[in-house]
Amino acid sequence: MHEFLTAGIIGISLGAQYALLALGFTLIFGILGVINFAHGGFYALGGYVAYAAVSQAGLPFPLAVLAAVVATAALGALYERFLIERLVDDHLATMMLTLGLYLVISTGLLAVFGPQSPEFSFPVQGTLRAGTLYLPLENLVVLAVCAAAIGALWLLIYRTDFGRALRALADDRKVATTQGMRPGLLFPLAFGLATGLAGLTGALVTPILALSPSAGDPVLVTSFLTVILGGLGSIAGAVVAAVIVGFVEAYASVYLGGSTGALILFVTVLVILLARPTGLFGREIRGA
Amino acid sequence: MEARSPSRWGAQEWAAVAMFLAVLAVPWATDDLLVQSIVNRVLIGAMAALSVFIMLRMDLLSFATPAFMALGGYAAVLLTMHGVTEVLLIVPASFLVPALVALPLGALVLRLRGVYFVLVTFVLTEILQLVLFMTPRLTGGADGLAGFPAPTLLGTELSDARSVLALAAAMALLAAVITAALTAHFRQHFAAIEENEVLAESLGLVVWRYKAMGFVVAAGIAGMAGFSLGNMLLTVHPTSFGAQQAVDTIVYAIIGGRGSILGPIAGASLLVTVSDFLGNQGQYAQGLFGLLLILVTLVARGGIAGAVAALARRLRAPRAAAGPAAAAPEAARGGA
Amino acid sequence: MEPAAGAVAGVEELRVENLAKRFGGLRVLEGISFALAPGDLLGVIGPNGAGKTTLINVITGRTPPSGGRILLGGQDITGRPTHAVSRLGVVRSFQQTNTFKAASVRENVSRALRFSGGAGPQGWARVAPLLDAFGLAPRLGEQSDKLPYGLQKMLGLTLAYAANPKVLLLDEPAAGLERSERTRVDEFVRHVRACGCSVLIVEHDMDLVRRLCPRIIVLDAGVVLAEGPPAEVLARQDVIAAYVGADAAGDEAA
Amino acid sequence: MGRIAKRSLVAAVVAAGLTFTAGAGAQTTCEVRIGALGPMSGPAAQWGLAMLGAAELAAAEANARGGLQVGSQRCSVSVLSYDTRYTAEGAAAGVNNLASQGVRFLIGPVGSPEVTGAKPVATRHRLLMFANSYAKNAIGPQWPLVFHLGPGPSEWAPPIVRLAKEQFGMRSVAIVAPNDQGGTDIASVDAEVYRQHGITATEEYYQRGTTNFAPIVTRLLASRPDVVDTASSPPGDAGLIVRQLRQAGFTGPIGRLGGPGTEEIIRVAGGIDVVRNFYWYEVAPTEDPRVRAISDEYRRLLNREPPENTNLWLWVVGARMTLRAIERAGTATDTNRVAAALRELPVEDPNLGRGAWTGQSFFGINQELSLPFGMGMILDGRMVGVRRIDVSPQ
Repeated sequence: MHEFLTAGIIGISLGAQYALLALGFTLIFGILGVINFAHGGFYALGGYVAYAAVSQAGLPFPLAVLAAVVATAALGALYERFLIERLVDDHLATMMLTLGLYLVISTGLLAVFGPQSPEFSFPVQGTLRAGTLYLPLENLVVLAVCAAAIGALWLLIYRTDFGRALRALADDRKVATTQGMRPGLLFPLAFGLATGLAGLTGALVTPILALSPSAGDPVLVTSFLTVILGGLGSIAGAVVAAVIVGFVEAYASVYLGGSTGALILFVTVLVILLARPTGLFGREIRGA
Repeated sequence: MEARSPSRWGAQEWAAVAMFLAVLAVPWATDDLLVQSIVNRVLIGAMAALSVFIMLRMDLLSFATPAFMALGGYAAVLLTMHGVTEVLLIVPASFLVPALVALPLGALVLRLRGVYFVLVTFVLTEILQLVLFMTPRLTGGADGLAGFPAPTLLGTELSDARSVLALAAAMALLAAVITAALTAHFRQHFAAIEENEVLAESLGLVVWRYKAMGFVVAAGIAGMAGFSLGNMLLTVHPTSFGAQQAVDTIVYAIIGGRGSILGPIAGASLLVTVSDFLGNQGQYAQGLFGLLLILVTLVARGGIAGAVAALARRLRAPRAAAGPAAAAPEAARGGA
Repeated sequence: MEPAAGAVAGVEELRVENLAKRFGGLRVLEGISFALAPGDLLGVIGPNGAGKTTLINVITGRTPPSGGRILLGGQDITGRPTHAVSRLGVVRSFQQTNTFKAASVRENVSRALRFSGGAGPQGWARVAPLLDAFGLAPRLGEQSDKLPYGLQKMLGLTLAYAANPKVLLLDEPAAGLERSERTRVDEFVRHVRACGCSVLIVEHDMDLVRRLCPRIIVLDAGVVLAEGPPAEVLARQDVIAAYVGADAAGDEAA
Repeated sequence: MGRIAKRSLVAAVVAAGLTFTAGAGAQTTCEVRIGALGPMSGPAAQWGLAMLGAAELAAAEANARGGLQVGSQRCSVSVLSYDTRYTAEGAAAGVNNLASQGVRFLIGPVGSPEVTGAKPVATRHRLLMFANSYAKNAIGPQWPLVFHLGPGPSEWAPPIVRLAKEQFGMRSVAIVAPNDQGGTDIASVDAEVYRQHGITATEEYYQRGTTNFAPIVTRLLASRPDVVDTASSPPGDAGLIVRQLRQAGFTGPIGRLGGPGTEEIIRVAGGIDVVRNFYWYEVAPTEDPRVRAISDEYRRLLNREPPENTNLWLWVVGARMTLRAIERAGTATDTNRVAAALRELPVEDPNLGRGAWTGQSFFGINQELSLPFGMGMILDGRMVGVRRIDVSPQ
């Protein structure tokens, strides 16, 4: 019972992080039809920018996180505007552009910061305890920020003109464009928003976990799994799937062990995808 | 089945096969271990990239090449460990085992379009790693399999450096012949699927049949590459068949050029050699690959092979004679 | 594989019964029924998002229906894959991206003939008049996506016809064409009907619809709002209201 | 004594420098090339760079003495290196690459996959190889030219477990390691050694690339172990496991029978107070001034900072022994004779002291160069230090 509850708490913490990552990933696909292989790269970059801001520039942690968000969002928006934009309808080309960017980012981080994990710790320490149950405060903070970010994104997408425009572009670019929405402006913004989310997650989570130039590899895999499960392009799907992935990872790892847990996660996703080729929430409409 | 198509081998198919024929002579032409080592790795990289190339002919990007390489490699090595060392048996086995696995698998994953297919092939490679780790009795688990007997050709052991390279060249030649035969024979079908799958289907083309055929053959060729790798390293090891290798083979095919069978060969030749010469700066190879990938995607969609072909065409046809329509279609084919 | 032998004269070619399509909770088509006799021509109109393209997708097996049946010459073809439906004789054209981009005009046509099982001189002979009529005959060697848009569109229609259809489903054949080019659509439709083909045409250009179609159905929000001769139907108040009220961007991509 | 040695060394360096400026190769008629094969880039670069550093130091020492006496010739020693990128293919390619440049002796590689990839190719070219992997099949009778650098877990685990049991009196241990060769090969040996000491041991393997160990920690603690051992988990992972164990309320001692990296573990865990009670295998007696002197010698001879990794101290001995064996065998080409000479060499190093050839009982071949190593301990948040443990010949 104790393990069951503990695994549940861990599952929620994992799910919140995964949700934030998957949201950005799915947003890019939903709106631009682009698979962002560089998503993990932006996560690692966010971590390093925050780390550099704290250790080099001496910024307080919240400002460092902000700096990471701004930097990753700006890089994402510029990369979209000047490179991806030109080939946005060629899915193979955009995959190659983002895969190339990922290789460049991780090599760049390796060259600048070296291969070892730097000393980068979360400013809030301590653990809440209730009997044998526990919740590290840092996880609580991350959970709160993730929830707030997800909420804000939700409002942005469903309650603002910007969000309406993005959704219209996601639904049917041609119609939306004829109605005066400008992909040339909105696409970079959407891309930057998504990479900013990855940077935010990286800045928040890497001080709790580990920061290294290859920190983005597992992130990419998790994002893949989450959005496959949730249905590419579906915002609700990304959140629900992230929670499912978090819980499956937590429970499978606790009860079956690390390797088996990972295998179960992969196979679950594969089976769901084969049964429902568009994921749990994916629509049949977008053929992509 | 369709009536036999008039698709014949073009200059590129013949050139690819001729190149590998020429490589067959390398083991006897030089004793330089470095040259032999690089050539051997180029051959393996080219085979793997050919597998990616076949899928790209149908606009499918596959990250599953290492998974099929592993299937072929482990199958062949397990055969040698059980006393079957004849290459005339184990090379076909290294093709057939992954091909047979690809058949039912293809029925499942080929229903997925575009990006879903990409993501699933990525997941397949991850799953294979876990399966290897979890079957130590059969596959040696994390340790891989080593110390297996050398393959034999009609009783002669192929264990010295020269025969290892010759075997690699022979397998690469076979892979090139199979790839050329498949992609030339179904050139129109593959091109139609690549350019407009929905239209092809609505005109009556049984798209899944060609995709399945391509998938199965690509898996088989990857399997041969896997065995060739195992034979060079004298070990099959899970670290040889991970996501990193998937990225590398895709990079070879794309940078070399996905429009021609010469592309993956050119890409593997160049990039394997470059990473070798980077020596102790090996970490920068990935960054270089990334930059090249971006560059090729933006400015030279046909990759190296496409760029060379365009250049040759420009040199051959003097400016005056080149009508606007004469050169354009072929050149554009490289990218698209 | 040769297409099945032609249907008996006088029997309906295509019959759609109570067709329904839902995406999740979203109702896109509901209770659609109509029939096409050989050589018949039916226009389908409706505001964006009315489900017109979905209707074509469902009939050609691109998306499975949620309910109802599709019969071809009395044979149930519901849920068959697209290539099979095509080889049975139901072929469609597309609004956009309707050719093999990188291939020449000649290759495009030869692919259409080959994929539908009709490669050979007879196939070319059947298509040749259309290529001549649209001015494609002298441009056989050109890459199709380098053609002017209007010609690409006509090539797309020609490809659909090359696949030897009994029923042609045309998805907005005139969309994107200059007004002067639109008569080519008339020409195309006349030619294929003369060869005994039935045609279903989804179109926004009301002039074209009035000109060509003796009978139309109006789709609105997935249901048949009206059916009859164009002059009569287009004068109905509810039809006009549907068009005026449907300004908001719909999901025509469905 | 130390001062005299120092002074003579400086003199030797100056002399060597002069001869080099006077015209390199003027008095040396031949060159012995040794290869450093390991990950020179990427996350494992530290290891490869330490290999390279060790080879360079041994070569510089030999050159400072005026070169190696190989038969009748005086040979200079040079070092070539190759980046394996920590993969089997990279290592195999590296062996080919180095062999093609005339290298007959290899220091490295270090990781299990690399060794698996390098061994057969090195055997094919008959290179002598000093590998440092903890793989269960790192060396063996079928590879007579492959030697093992430093003791493996089968050598160092028993004394450490004995001492840890004396200190903490544990009855059960949970061992956690990644599910690849670098993890499983060490953790399973550790577990066996714990069991031989009457301690119940469970093994838990996680997927390499795991970023959050909270579920693994929950699973580890389900069996209520007295001690958790992080075995050969990479330092970053181990630090995070330590932190999350403490967050989960685990108060027992934590062990690390796997490898160095304690500083990084303390850093990632969040300080020595979090770590509290900790014991680990240290590759060398790091607090022994004579051992530390190797770094000073590196600075003096090569005029730059030595690689950080403490494995340098251990691997230098392997490189020195290889060169000594070449001199004794009187050949720099016949690796069989050099290997025979190496097997006969007593293990005695000016810096690390007396060691022994081991490996017969575990690997079936006595080619494991066992040197004194260390056991580090942190008690109640206080660094107790690294205690020297000597090895005995088999």
